[in-house]
Amino acid sequence: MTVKMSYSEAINDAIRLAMRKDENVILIGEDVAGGAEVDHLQDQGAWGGVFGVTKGIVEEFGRDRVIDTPIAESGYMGAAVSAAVTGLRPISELMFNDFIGSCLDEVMNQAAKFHYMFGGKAKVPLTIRTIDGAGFNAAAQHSQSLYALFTHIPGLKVAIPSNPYDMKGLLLSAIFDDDPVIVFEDKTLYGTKGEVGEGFYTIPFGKAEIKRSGKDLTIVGLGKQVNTALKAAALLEKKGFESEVIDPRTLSPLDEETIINSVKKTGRLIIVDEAYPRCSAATDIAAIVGDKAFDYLDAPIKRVTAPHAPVPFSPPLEKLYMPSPEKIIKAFSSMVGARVFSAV
Amino acid sequence: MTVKMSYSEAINDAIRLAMRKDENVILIGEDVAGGAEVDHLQDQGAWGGVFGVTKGIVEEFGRDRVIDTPIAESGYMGAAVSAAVTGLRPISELMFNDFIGSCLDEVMNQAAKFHYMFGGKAKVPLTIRTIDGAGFNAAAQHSQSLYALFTHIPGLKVAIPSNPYDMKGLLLSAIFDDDPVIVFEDKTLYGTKGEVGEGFYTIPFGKAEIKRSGKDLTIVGLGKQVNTALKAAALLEKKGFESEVIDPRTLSPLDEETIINSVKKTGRLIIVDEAYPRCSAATDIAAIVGDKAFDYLDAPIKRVTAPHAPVPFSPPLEKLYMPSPEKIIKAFSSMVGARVFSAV
Amino acid sequence: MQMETQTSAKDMTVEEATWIYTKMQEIRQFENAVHDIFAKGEIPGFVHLYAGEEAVAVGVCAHLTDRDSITSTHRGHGHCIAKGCDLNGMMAEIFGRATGLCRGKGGSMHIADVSKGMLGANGIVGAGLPLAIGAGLTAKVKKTKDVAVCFFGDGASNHGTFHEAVNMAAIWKLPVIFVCENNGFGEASTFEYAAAAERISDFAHVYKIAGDTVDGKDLTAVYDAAGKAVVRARNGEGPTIIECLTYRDYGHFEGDTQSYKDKKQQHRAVTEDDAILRFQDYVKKNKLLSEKEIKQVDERVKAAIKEAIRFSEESPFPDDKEVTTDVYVSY
Amino acid sequence: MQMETQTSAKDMTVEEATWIYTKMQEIRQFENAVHDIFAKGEIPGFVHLYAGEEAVAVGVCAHLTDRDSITSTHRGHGHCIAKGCDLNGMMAEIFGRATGLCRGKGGSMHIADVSKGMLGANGIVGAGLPLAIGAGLTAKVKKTKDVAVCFFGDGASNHGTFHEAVNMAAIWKLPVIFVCENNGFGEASTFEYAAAAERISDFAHVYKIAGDTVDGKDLTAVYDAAGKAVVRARNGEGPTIIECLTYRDYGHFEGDTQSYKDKKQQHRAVTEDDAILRFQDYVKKNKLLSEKEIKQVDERVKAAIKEAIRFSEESPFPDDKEVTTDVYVSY
Ligand SMILES: Cc1ncc(C[n+]2csc(CCOP(=O)(O)OP(=O)(O)O)c2C)c(N)n1
Ligand SMILES: Cc1ncc(C[n+]2csc(CCOP(=O)(O)OP(=O)(O)O)c2C)c(N)n1
Ligand SMILES: [Mg+2]
Ligand SMILES: [Mg+2]
Repeated sequence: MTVKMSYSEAINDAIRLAMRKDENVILIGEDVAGGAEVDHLQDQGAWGGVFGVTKGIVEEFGRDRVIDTPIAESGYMGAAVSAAVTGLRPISELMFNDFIGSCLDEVMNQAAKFHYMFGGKAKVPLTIRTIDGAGFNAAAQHSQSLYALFTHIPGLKVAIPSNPYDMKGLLLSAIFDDDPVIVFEDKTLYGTKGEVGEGFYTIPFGKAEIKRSGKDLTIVGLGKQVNTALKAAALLEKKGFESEVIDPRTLSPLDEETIINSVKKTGRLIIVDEAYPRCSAATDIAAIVGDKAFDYLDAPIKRVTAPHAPVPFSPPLEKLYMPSPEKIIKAFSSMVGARVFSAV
Repeated sequence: MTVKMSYSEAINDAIRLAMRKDENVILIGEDVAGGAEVDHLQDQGAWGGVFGVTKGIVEEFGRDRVIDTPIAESGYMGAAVSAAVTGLRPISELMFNDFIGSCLDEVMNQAAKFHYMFGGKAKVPLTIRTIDGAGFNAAAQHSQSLYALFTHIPGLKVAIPSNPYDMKGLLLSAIFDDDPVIVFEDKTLYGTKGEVGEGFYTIPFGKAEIKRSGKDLTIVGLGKQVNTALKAAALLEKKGFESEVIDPRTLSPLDEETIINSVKKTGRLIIVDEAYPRCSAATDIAAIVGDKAFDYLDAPIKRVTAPHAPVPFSPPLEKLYMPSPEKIIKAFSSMVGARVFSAV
Repeated sequence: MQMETQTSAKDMTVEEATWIYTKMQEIRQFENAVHDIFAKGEIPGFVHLYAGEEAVAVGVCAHLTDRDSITSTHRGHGHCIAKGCDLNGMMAEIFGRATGLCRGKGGSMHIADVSKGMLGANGIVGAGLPLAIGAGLTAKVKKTKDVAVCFFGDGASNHGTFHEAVNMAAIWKLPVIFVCENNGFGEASTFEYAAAAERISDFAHVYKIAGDTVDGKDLTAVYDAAGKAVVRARNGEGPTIIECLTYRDYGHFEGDTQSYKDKKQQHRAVTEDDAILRFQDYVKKNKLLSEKEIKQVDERVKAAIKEAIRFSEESPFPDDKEVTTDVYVSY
Repeated sequence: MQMETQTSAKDMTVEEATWIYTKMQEIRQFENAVHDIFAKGEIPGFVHLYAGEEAVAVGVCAHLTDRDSITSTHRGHGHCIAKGCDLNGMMAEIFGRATGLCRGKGGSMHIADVSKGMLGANGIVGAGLPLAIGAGLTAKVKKTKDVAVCFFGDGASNHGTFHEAVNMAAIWKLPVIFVCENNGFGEASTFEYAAAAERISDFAHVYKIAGDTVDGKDLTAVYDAAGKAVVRARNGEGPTIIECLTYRDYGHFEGDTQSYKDKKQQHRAVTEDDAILRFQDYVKKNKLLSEKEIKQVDERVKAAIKEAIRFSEESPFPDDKEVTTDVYVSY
């Protein structure tokens, strides 16, 4: 059974289910409830996060388990890390992923390394929820997509759900995973609706989803760029080319197999990633596939990404900054040769 | 004229030359002098950094320009950023690059973005010196090579000098560059000696150096891994294969041209990088070359890197963790086919 | 302000009072205008308005020249205006136009004008604190008499950067003034909930620097405290914390329902406690400005804001190539 | 310690005194041994020794059980021993052997034993402070009576995490005890230079929590302060800052020439001020242990350290495959 829900509602649903299932699950972050100790809001909360995603959760679970923090990312993120080590399953919200600058140590040097540094004797079942993504005119410090930084760090798992169904399943997997996981919520997707499974379900990490199949081209889209990929695929279809669109769903672990198998079939790969282009998830996938599927490639692997620049504020610039179906098609055209492409 | 100097002495020399040349150059960081306000050390300093690299500099330039800071990376790095904006040319030492967790915001969201966010109207002539590298048994939190994180961020420049000569020239370039630059000092190289130019000279960013030429294989080595690459090249030579070894010297900007031209000649590329393997500088170079030199590749591009794991403490494990000439040769053998390789 | 200022409001000149009142009105009317335009959907992105807190920015910046630096916050319009940023350029920036102070690339949260010593609004809470230290350090190293002012919120006082910065300013005796705009809230959390300290200025005592809490709705109180702090800073006597108790008239950001606000307090803030009304009383009582002169300023400002909007609406968006310019000075 | 402890040293039992003295000796002899072996080049990496500060770790941990947590620093051996970590496992870890507490993968700066509530030495200054908050939070959410202790240095008190953590503990009334080991130095910088505050415990006042500064070379002073703090924490009365004035007998790390130390102060620290000598006096004066019993402990510890070295030297290095195990629980 499925039910129609927004991306944002899917998150709310997942958190509630997890908190009902296991009393060790807590939610912690800045204004995840809001209005703490304000008389008429103490039980009901004020905001439920800046985008209202966690609204109502404090009503159900109370202030002991839904904890508003001071603006002190090192403080509460470090607290979440060791709360995880000592027996809780915290869901810690880093409001915008851009704020990782205030708490990278806790994530990179503490959460990610404890299990290894302590010889396997500590576990850090921590879930970090964070908002990423451009397209909202939120400018350079509130629009980044920094998942590459986290994918670089061994010890972390990284999920980039692109739709409500995946969001719920991946978030539930994250919460009940015994390793630290960071889940990226694209701010422009919150309102997106989709069919979501009822009740509790999980989606395993490291399993990509083939969103549509095709034999001429593989397009891997990261996060909301799956949608850009799908749009490009529809346009290419009109031109007579069949694209296989893959959503990796998690970057760490990465389902190399599904991508490579697809490339073995299509011989061509475009990766669509709105993050910065250098040392990115796009270069990562390109390097892996370029290595492991070398013999099957009919054309160079193309990356359609942001330029090597911060995210601009001005709406027309931000639009130019982002990947687009047109840019994907242009890349494809360069792969098959402009002549072949326009001939069809 | 050149003179024999260690990597560490080359740094000291560069800083002194810069400070003599421009009174706006200051050196700031934790114990960059040491012994502040201790009577007998006030003029002479105690340490000159944990590895003594900046020893004696306070003696020449005084405490006004050689500033020991509290253990407050956000604080002094942020200070260095705006000191740069308001008229100084600070050299800010982040003792170990692993400590970026305490001041990423200042580097990523402030220094890197001001010029862009402010429409080109602010400049940030900041140099960050930091120590990276494994091989010292310094364990997971003091052995990382995090240059990929910085290369990912637009607005930063990234230098990874592999020898005393480059260190001096790149550091001087960095100090007099009007953009924020981070210079990585591999801790295991401090004692390495080499010929260094006398007096003031700079090495331009984005210019790779071909350390040896060859026609069968291109090896790009990052930082001290240039040396591993050279060792592998020497072994391969005995087997009859000629390797071209390239030191990119800076990762941002990256001299794509020199690498691509080499690959066009050799048809084969191995990148040797001791950093983590995912979303790394190795994947970055592989993706770029795989795209732009696709037609010239005779074999998949191989990356010889650390495994996806934190740096282990135990010496034998750390040794296994690192790239080695043997691993490079194994990668090469897989590229030409084990049969071809052992036949020669 | 570029003219010589007084340390105490008692000695305020007509010229100064006019400047101060004008700046307060500019902020208020600018923010009201942005509020209205945002509601109509014509301004993109996140916007945080400064209305209600005018006395803080203006009371402090009255003592500064273009050589002095300020660091700011996500709620930066007021600081920009008080520090002398051009209204047209500011409004155009918020509209994302090529004529904006940052050529449209920064937006509301990143307005800056380094030539005026305004080192940028900042989207990162707490980030301005260390930045102020750097400006103070430059003044110290270059032996100028410039000062650096750091505006920050009550919420930011819980961020580690506050303490790192204050400690550094204290041990180095830097000419830095920490101006806390304690408006009672960090987003939807009250200061009382989020901070254990009773008063943020209490930390001054531990750091062995000067510090005080003043009525941030009272221009003269802020003016006096800042005046003293600036003199101390210029004389090499080190940093000061000034905690200004204030209130924001609008929500945390545009779109906030503000359910967490106490209705009575909100009402008082915009009526009897209002900084502009109180300063009007003050200048009238002290015969600095007449009712008529006040009205004239109001009208002048009204025209200026109208002009800023017109200017912005008619300005072009940035050229396409601007997406990738200004990433580096050279690359 | 696993036995019931007293809140005041006045009521200390023989059993307790024996445990305390043994732990202090274990730390001292362990560190002396590591110092010697390091000098011979048999220990790899960075090593920071705790000798001289024994009264702090032991005086505090005397009041804790395995259910209570501690967070530690780069100078963590003393905390580990006081919290009950196995000496063989510790030494083997420092030697990088498979039998080490972390199977050789952590080393000196990352010794941990979560089963004993020791959440790890830590290579990052200031990192332990927020971590202690998490352990306190777990206790609060799960409604146990466990407490969390955070050991941190005077240098770390200048890091933002100190303030973020103390503030959070204060507003949430967490069972967290902040134990500052003020040994006068952060590396080669003095506390007086790097920190503006006179006393780190002065911050307690502003955060409205309990706080005190004690003679950290006096086991009984630390014991008493910690005893009270633990009772308060277990009773839900919130956090405490205990600043312990102490001294490290060795350099910042092994290899440090220590030019920044005052020779007289150093001499006094290892003679009349020495924590072990002073505790010996105390137990003798209070008839808790005789000279002979003291000697017996010394000998027992000597044998244990010798055994730890033998154990370590004879232990194998980790298996090659360990390079990539334990990165994840599952992947
Ligand atoms: C490091 C960081 N954490 C969180 C935020 C999100 N945020 C933006 S404004 C704000 C509240 C700031 O409160 P305060 O400092 O009191 O300033 P005010 O909004 O009241 O002017 C928060 C939490 C941020 N921008 N940066
Ligand atoms: C974030 C960070 N900054 C700097 C360092 C380098 N460092 C290691 S120990 C130390 C001094 C710590 O001083 P203190 O907190 O007083 O502890 P002590 O060494 O005196 O025990 C420094 C600066 C570090 N490990 N982590
Ligand atoms: Mg506020
Ligand atoms: Mg210390």
